[in-house]
Amino acid sequence: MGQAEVITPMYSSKDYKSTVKPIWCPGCGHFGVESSLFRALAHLNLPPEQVGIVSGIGCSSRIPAYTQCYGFHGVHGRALAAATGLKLARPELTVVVTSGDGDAFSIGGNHFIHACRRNVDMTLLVMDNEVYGMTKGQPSPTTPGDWDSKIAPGGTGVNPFAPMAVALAAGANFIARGFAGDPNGVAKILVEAIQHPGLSFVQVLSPCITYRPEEKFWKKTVHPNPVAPTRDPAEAGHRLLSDDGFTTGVFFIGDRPIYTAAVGVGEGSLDEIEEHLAI
Amino acid sequence: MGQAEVITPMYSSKDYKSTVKPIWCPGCGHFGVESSLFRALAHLNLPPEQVGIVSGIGCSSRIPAYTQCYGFHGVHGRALAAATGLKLARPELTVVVTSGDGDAFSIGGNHFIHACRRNVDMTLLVMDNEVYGMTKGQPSPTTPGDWDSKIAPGGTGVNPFAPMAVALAAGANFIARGFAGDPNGVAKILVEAIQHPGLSFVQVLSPCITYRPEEKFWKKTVHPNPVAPTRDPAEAGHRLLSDDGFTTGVFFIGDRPIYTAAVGVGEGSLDEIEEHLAI
Amino acid sequence: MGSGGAGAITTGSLLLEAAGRAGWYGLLTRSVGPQIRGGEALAMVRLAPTPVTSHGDHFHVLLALDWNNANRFIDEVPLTADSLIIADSEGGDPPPALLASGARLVTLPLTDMAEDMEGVRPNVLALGVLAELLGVPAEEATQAVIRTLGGKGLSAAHAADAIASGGQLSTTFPHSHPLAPTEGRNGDTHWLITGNEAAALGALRGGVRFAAVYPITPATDLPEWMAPRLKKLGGHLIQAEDEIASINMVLGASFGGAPSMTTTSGPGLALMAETLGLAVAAEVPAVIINVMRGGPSTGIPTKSEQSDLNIALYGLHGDAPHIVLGAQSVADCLTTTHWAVQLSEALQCPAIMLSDQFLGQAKTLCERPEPLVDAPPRRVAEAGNGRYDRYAVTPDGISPMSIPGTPDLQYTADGLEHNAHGTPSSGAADHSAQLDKRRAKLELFDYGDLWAEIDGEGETVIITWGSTSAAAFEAAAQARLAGLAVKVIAPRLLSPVQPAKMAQALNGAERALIVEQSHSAQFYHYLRAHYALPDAVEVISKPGPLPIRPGAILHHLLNRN
Amino acid sequence: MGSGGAGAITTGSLLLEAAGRAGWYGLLTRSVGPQIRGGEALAMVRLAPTPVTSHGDHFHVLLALDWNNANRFIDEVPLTADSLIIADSEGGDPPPALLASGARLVTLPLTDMAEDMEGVRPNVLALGVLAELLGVPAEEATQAVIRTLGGKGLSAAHAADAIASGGQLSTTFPHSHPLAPTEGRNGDTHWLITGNEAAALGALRGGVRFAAVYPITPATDLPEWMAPRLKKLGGHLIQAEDEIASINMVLGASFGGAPSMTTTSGPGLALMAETLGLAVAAEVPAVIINVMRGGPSTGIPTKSEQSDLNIALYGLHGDAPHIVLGAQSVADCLTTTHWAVQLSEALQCPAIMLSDQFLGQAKTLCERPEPLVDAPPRRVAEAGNGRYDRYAVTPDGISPMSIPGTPDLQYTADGLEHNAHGTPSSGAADHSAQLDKRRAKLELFDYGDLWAEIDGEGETVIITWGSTSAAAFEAAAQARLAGLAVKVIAPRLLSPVQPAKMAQALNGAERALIVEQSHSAQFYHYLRAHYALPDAVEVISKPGPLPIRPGAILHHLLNRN
Ligand SMILES: Cc1ncc(C[n+]2csc(CCOP(=O)(O)OP(=O)(O)O)c2C)c(N)n1
Ligand SMILES: Cc1ncc(C[n+]2csc(CCOP(=O)(O)OP(=O)(O)O)c2C)c(N)n1
Ligand code: SF4
Ligand code: SF4
Ligand SMILES: [Mg+2]
Ligand SMILES: [Mg+2]
Repeated sequence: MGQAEVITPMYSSKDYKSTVKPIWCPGCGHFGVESSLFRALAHLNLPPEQVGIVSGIGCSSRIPAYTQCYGFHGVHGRALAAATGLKLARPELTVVVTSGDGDAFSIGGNHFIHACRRNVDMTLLVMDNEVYGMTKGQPSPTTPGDWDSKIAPGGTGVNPFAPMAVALAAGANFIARGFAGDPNGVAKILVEAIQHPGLSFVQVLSPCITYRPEEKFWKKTVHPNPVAPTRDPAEAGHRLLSDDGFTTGVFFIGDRPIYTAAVGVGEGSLDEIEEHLAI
Repeated sequence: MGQAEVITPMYSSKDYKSTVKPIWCPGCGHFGVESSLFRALAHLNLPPEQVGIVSGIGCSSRIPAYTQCYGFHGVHGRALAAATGLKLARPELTVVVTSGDGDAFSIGGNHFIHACRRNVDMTLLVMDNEVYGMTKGQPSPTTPGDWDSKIAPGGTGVNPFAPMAVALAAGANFIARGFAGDPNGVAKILVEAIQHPGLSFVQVLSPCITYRPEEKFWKKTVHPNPVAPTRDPAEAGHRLLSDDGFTTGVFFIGDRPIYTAAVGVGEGSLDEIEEHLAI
Repeated sequence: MGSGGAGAITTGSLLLEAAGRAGWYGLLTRSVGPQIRGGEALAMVRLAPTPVTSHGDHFHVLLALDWNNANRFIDEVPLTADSLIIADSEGGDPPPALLASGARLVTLPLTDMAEDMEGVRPNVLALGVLAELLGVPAEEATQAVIRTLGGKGLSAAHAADAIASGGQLSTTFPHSHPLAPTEGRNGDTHWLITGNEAAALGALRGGVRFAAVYPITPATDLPEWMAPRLKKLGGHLIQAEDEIASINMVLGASFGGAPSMTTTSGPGLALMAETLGLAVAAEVPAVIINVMRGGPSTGIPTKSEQSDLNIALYGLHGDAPHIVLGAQSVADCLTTTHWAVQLSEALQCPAIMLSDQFLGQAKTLCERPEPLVDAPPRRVAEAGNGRYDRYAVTPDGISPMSIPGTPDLQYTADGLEHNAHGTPSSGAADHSAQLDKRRAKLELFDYGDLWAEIDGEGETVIITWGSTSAAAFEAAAQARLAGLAVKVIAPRLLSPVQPAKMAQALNGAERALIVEQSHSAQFYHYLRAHYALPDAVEVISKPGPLPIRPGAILHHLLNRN
Repeated sequence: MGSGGAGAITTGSLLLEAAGRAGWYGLLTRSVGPQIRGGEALAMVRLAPTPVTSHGDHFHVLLALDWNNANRFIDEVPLTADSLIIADSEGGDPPPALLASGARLVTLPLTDMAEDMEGVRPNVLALGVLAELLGVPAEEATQAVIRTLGGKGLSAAHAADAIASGGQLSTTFPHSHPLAPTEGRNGDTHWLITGNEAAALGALRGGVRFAAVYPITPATDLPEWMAPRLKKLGGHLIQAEDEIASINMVLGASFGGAPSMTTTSGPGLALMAETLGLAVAAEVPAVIINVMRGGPSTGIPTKSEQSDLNIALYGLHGDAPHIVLGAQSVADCLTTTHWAVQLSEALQCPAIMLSDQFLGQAKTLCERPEPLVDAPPRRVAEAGNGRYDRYAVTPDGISPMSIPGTPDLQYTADGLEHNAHGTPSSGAADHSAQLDKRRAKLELFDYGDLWAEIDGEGETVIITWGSTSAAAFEAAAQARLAGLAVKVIAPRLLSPVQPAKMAQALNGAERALIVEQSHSAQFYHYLRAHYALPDAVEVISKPGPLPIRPGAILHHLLNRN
């Protein structure tokens, strides 16, 4: 964990905060997540200019501009792909993807499973409010099937899926869940996630108080993982597929092979390549 | 299983075969899979015109035109989405999606996990040859990370993922694996898959003898599932995440909620709707 | 206008409804910030005794519940020296730029008064002020308040009191902005509807029974309105995992025989482009309603612009002729969408119907649009004997389509180039034949008079499209009063092009003024590419979000430069 | 030609290589069926003492290893009465349509003879026949065979024997098709390369060090060639899960500071459209090589067409100005891609480089293309103090870009409309300012002479682009011999448009002939939309897969209708 090394803290949370005012509704869970991220970065003592925050589109995905890091606010659902390019081109940067349940699991689902599979060293932080906040209240892949909404009156009838189980099956190397109402807990998990090699997936339950006001009561529903994280995918699979979705903590810490191929200096030259074309 | 009911067979395999000559290489595993599909349909005594075969693009995805069923040969990776529309619009049809490991798991990965989650009553048959055949030999999500190819010299270094585990985590309701070299076994699994309600996922190991000639030896590698299929996702998760990828048989038979909302006759009228607009 | 939550939009809606009940026509558009909640909001209302499709050059009355962030809206609310500004005396100071117009400012103690009235918020009092000012009967205003806010703790008696007190307030200052009198309304056919609702209804009228969508501003309220209604009609709306899924679901359902559609906005349309090509090649009907917003990229989601024209026309790879339509008013969203379904089904071709944030989210008081004459449905293949050629080359280019379930007519819909039967073919002759066929069916079809709205006569012609048309019609009318004969041509059918019809419409034209809301003059270049225009061509082409107003067009017409 | 596996393509390649070694220039294109293996195949070779960029109007010699499925290729192999057909006597009967040309047929016992020679297949004998016939030294043919087939069980001695025996065979019949003599080659600069390889090399020369791709015919061999070479140079090529991922990876890497690119073909380009808009709005450089194939939809993956022009130009939603280039020959794929990287980096804008199946998969013997002059690299922001405005409006529209890692210059690249700093804004003024800036940087840049290849003078002007240009240049040369002065303008820079340069190039032109390989005349309409063309405009616009040949253009030029 982050406390193993003793370092002189050079940065505090506020060094990661920009002057742009969030457009979030007062009381939105995303405020808490943002502050956890800042705490984690400060704890890790990372210079803001060495951190790349990459996102898609959604209330949650607005985070990059609210930070003093390098930010990439791309298109809806594709943050993981952009982050992969960034990390491969600039392996020395710390890359964090900030996303929402719609952005990461719905339109971004393909990049989600393939980023887990590829296992590039970066952290995916999904602020899961089980709803599309930014487009004003439609069901996401994690929304309960009986949640009534305008677009799906009476509910979609579709079972929500378990993102952590999907991430595990797809190949993620670190899997954890936090709750926005516990910023210290989330910060701690994020420190561990960022430090762990490979693709770390952190799902943070982050209430949307506007379209899912009932989520205010999540603070009563969440409960800590009673058992220690496992390194065995099969065991983790068993646990995550029987989980209720409200357990917080670290579930899986893997040592799966990491995609390291990176842009650097090669030992060949263009002239050599061209010479081979002459006949 | 298919033998529970005694029916007078009206159709034989050849009733499902069109006159279009496959473009496949002699010896391709897909020939066997095609014949298994025809056997299964004949066994189920389904009138060819009541069957919709939907595919994307790839050698495997060429199947629709080789059948006497209604076929939809769409764009690369999107067959499951098209099939979802077809099944919802025409619930009485039997809908089978025929796909490849590239089509279903790479570009089509998002529809794969969401079709599993949504659980519409149809069957996904993936001819997995652990390679892109049609584009002449690039690695797919199931290709071993050390397989040398032009586009990834020395291998991708990426762990292949386990499609059955992903399907389970995402919500599929029936999960099985077959081997193209055992057409009867595959036919039997397909009969069961088509009959089981919800999204049935059948992965068939189907050698690409042109770009992965070593797959000819799969017939020595495959081995049957020693234990009976389970109905418990957690147990199935444990098993699938410790599987070697060459076990054949049925792994999971679920009773997850099925997406049934379908196009039919409603009890309202357009006039009623219009009346509400008058002020 | 006012801060989010102050009730500006509600006030505007109530006023619109009250006026509508009393027989006026009207239009309400809104401007909001990017915030989900708590941002600022502006409702713009225009009322008249005849149908209203656009805003004018300036507003007569501006009501401010407060002045927080009012600066953001200044450009959207042009005032003149004749205008009246009514502000809550607790609302802070008006931005100097607004007063520079010379408009008269009246401050009223709305907040103070509301404090003493149970369940009454200042915006209800404001509604009373406005109703009295404009001549909208207090009774209708009261009823509107009761219907909308009754459930929220406001009693009927208090509502009536509040409206009356507001009315009283307006006697405390001189004013002269009554509406022109109305002849009253026909209760059955006087509708209150938004453009997105109208488009949804047009689709239902056209027979759409399956929709697959992915939410995106400013299109989302269309499927939200449609979902329960489609259900009532025995149809189904599904929220897909992304736009690529939604358009593919649409094709699957349509292949299955159900008229089907999706809705989206620019970024989503871009994602659908590949599959739209499949619809063209495999000849599968599909309707795509694209509610345009500011671009490029994720752009300005909450604001209007006409800049998705290029992608709608040209955004498919290969030679992929298809149908593109543009709706011209809130009510026309209904007609144009209905027509889109008819054309798509008849021509077995995807039809993109372009609306925009302005139309889609505007609320209008209009006459119930008449349904279109029923069109011949999709040409369906009858069970026959012998080989069924799905893509047979026919004289009109349309080949009968077999519906799954029909015996003996099985075929495979294929996006690979194919022969007449449908079998993939890479031969030059098959490619040519099918390209010719797919073009011919669109070219040979008779689109009748719906292809364009044409108004007036004159050697000066305005050519415009979509939501900009209303301002052009109004400018032309004003130009005529000023002695300049102006004709307006506003094509509803953008693709396929109609050279013969346009040539006829342009007959005698000497000067053309192209008007559109895009930065790169997309419509102008499209016209140039495909039509013979008069020698003198001028262009008004501005990006969103500010609308192009009639006065700007009139000014251009009269001040030839 | 011959069945798949008979070795037709190999024969062609060996002939090309042998001729190249002896100093000739040449071009080899291939035509194959959709089968992965076992289909039929045709290699078309043109050789000359000067550089060759297109095929002629007909072929002088046709060699058939067998006649199976030869019917499919008839349209692609025009012959005349002067042509010679050489066929294996075991290969069956030639299609009557071929003989109708009047060409002379000679059958040779290739299969019979090969049976007696160890490790020798009939196609090696055929190569011997062709070498002798054309005057290509037997020694070079033998060497080519040894290099290519040596590993496959053919000894050097047997190879030499086979070539000699083939040569012998050609003395058994009269013939007269020797190549015009060559002056020999310069060993260092005489290259054998395909268009896809050339494009990859152009990217490497331009500094590309990161590529993310998804396989698609006919682009795949480009990244396949590039991957190991990129690795050597310290770069990396990654195969993404789909095209949307690949273009987003490219933007991420480019945002990180690495010149980056992707490759695709029509269907993949369609999928990238949304993210290309992001590259425009967020001003991130990116190069997209699109190797066109027959469309629409999945179309004809193995055949050539110029029909992705529209989507490349207009396929982005909103007003999204960007760079589009077209390569004109196999060798020009190198130059144009190199330039694409330079422009994209300099202008912080995505550049789409259009190639096609014809160019991409053709193999050419050419002079090593000279590298372009080094261009100024991406304008990078220097660490400074005070507020860093990533999207500052500058005189030339280009604002310095900060590279992650640089202290004090952090910013967020944003696809939402933004102010100069980069903060999202929905204000009209910010929108206008940024739209103006993004257009201005492309308009104000000086593209120099590379914008177009211009050849000849005359009142008759051919305007063409891409792979069709070579046929146009050849037709113009022939027209000049026939006494008609013809100028050819072939823009390499398709977007942004260059009205001043084009006007100058068209100065004095009275008649324009537009030549392109698309069904709907995409290039013609684009020219019409943006340029002032002469009054008399004619169009040759044909879909693929058959190439437009010089003779067809010449015929049109001389027989004005
Ligand atoms: C291609 C595309 N499709 C749709 C949208 C509209 N859109 C914006 S945000 C969003 C969903 C956001 O949900 P989530 O990721 O859960 O974030 P939240 O707002 O809940 O934090 C959607 C559908 C878009 N911007 N682009
Ligand atoms: C949008 C798009 N991208 C890429 C392609 C090229 N492509 C065709 S098939 C294929 C892969 C097929 O692999 P798989 O699904 O495993 O089928 P197989 O040929 O191995 O049976 C690819 C990448 C395409 N047709 N369309
Ligand atoms: S809508 Fe929901 S998710 Fe979005 S800012 Fe408001 S509370 Fe947060
Ligand atoms: S390339 Fe492979 S998958 Fe394709 S037909 Fe040949 S053997 Fe089968
Ligand atoms: Mg959410
Ligand atoms: Mg495969």
